[in-house]
Amino acid sequence: MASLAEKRLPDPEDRPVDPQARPEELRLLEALLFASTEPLDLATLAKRMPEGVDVKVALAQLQADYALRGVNLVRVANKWTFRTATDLSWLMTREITETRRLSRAAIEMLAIIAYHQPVTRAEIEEIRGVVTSKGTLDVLMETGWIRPRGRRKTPGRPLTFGTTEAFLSQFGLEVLGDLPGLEELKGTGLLDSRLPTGFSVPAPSDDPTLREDEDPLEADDNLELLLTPAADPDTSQGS
Amino acid sequence: MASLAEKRLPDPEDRPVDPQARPEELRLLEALLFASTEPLDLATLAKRMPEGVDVKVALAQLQADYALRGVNLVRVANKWTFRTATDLSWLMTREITETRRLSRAAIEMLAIIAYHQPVTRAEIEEIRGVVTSKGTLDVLMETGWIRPRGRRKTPGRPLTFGTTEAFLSQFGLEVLGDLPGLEELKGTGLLDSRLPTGFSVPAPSDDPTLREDEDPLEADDNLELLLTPAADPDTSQGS
Amino acid sequence: MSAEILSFETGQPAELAVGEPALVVDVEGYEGPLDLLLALARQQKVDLARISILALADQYLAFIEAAQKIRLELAADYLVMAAWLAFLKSRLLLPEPATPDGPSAEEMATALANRLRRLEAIREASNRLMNRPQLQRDFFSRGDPEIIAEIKHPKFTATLFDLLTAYAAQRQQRVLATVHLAKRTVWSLAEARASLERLVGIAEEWSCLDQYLMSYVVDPSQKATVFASSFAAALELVREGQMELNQKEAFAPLYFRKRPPSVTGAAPAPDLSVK
Repeated sequence: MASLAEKRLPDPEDRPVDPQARPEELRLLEALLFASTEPLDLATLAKRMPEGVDVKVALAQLQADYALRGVNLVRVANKWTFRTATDLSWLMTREITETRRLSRAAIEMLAIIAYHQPVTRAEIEEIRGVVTSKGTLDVLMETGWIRPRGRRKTPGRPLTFGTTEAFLSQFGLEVLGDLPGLEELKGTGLLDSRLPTGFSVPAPSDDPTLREDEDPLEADDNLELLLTPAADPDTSQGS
Repeated sequence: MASLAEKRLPDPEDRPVDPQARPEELRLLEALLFASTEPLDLATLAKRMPEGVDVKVALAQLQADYALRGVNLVRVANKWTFRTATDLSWLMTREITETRRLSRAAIEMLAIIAYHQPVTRAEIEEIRGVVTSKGTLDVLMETGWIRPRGRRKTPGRPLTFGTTEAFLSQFGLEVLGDLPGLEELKGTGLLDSRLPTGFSVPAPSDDPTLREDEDPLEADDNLELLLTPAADPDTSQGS
Repeated sequence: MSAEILSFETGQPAELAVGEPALVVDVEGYEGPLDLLLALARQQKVDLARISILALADQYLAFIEAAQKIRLELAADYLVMAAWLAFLKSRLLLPEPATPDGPSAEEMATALANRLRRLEAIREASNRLMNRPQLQRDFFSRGDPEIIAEIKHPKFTATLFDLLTAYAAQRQQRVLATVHLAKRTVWSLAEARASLERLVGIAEEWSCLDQYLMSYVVDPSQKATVFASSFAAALELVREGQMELNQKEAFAPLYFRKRPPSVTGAAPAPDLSVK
């Protein structure tokens, strides 16, 4: 490797002729992605790039460029962002800003929502065998990792829950299909919420497109109210 | 250059033996600097890095690595941070269009300019019965729907205003003559049918040819200056 | 945990003395009967798919019984599950009726086993999920993102209707305003009376009304209205006995004075030659 003395910063004038100069689109892409707080999707990136650049190819190139670095280019729900390499977490601990510790109930509920989505509160309770406290749902909603996505077309029209992009981002998942152990779960048929286990192997989906048995949320659905015990027969039996 | 297919992400297990693998301290440094919420000084970096790493040398190496990239490692007041390459600063702007409604005063003024063009500011005020604020005229100029077209051959040589092609397209008019006249305005009920005789609505024309009582704008007319109150006798009579 | 003291071979509680410390279980530690069942099932140390539901039912019932012996308050859920398991156990032990009504005992047992497997599977999944590297814990986003400056381009909206309405309203308003200004101003009766009352207060002697009035008329066009209103107001004041009026002949100047306090007879005619 060249010594540092030889690797001095070139003068700006030298850049265009520098043989090491990287393709401009890679410079633009990395600048955009470095600067942004949020992951950026292909369309947004393409809009900011010069005409004629194949952004997909450039992104793949950039991802390869950074694969071995301390900072990697990753994809979350079809959006691109830089993240520090996960193998360096030991070094980064000091950056931690008091991460919230979820209760066991909340963690289980989150997992059920992730693996069974879209799923209703009653179905979550069926799996866990206990009534869910309003507080647990509130805590999960606050994380921004789950969202009510529609209403099941069944009596009572209960809310259906699913995970968000922030969920994928939090757990470093590119797509929901990357959920750990998902394939085994599908294989055992344990993802079917109906008992006894059926023949179909349902796969969780966070596709915002509603399922056939889902209605959209109404514009005036006040979710705050919807989640309160009063509106929820599950907990109205009182404590 | 290797094709993208060949540049797939290596498995994490491959890393240690990958010939491309970068020195670990560079990975650590870039991760730390990337994740930090503020620029870091040498002492802080040294404290976070494993023992025995010459942070200065590593920083110099990292700076060289990034010199040609879209993101550079820069030193600000003896602290280190990544920043977008200065030649790409234009990327760090976002153009957004915001829809604004014209104020009533601006709409009224625009209407008078449309019907009575070429018209001076003093004439507009005569018709409206109120002094026009500079701001209103500025806003109208910003819309691109009006333009100064010449100067009236009267003392003070005030600017004359007319409408533009953008005006026509905004209001869906093929030609200015499509603006409804007196009878049409009465017909639609916008004008009282019992107006006194002698009340007339001009037949508007945006013919760019200057009228007999108009002088052309001079080449060095700085319209920004022309519109300021100081240069405008119309408003010098006080507020 | 109390499960250790339950013998699943016999399905009976192991020898235990009431109040033995091991039995002081915190049922609150379990998240409901299913959680408890799962914990008990794990004691069988076999694949949940091959678990003995009969043995599990016995363990559970023994647990509940033990808890009740020490008067441990149990949530209704636990008792419901106990009743259901007792029912299931009896059906598992009895020969199946020839025409089974609803699911067979075997099916019910399988369903319960599946529920337990599913709960266990989701627990396992949630562990694996939470053990993944997490954002801002194990890997990090850009700590100090750069500010993207926003360049605003205003886009103005206005419709032709707005434009025409504004124009018509404005032109019309100006025309009507001019008409309004041309209207004569009228000296109201009330104004005339108020002025006269002030005058009468100081006019002990006969004074010429016309002369007083003249001082009010700034605008010659108002002369008629001032005269008319004052005359009407004057007649009103006379009728009320506050003042007296005197006129030599038709169209001659009008004289007035404050009515004297004691009226002893007809007032003498003013000496017109004096004034």
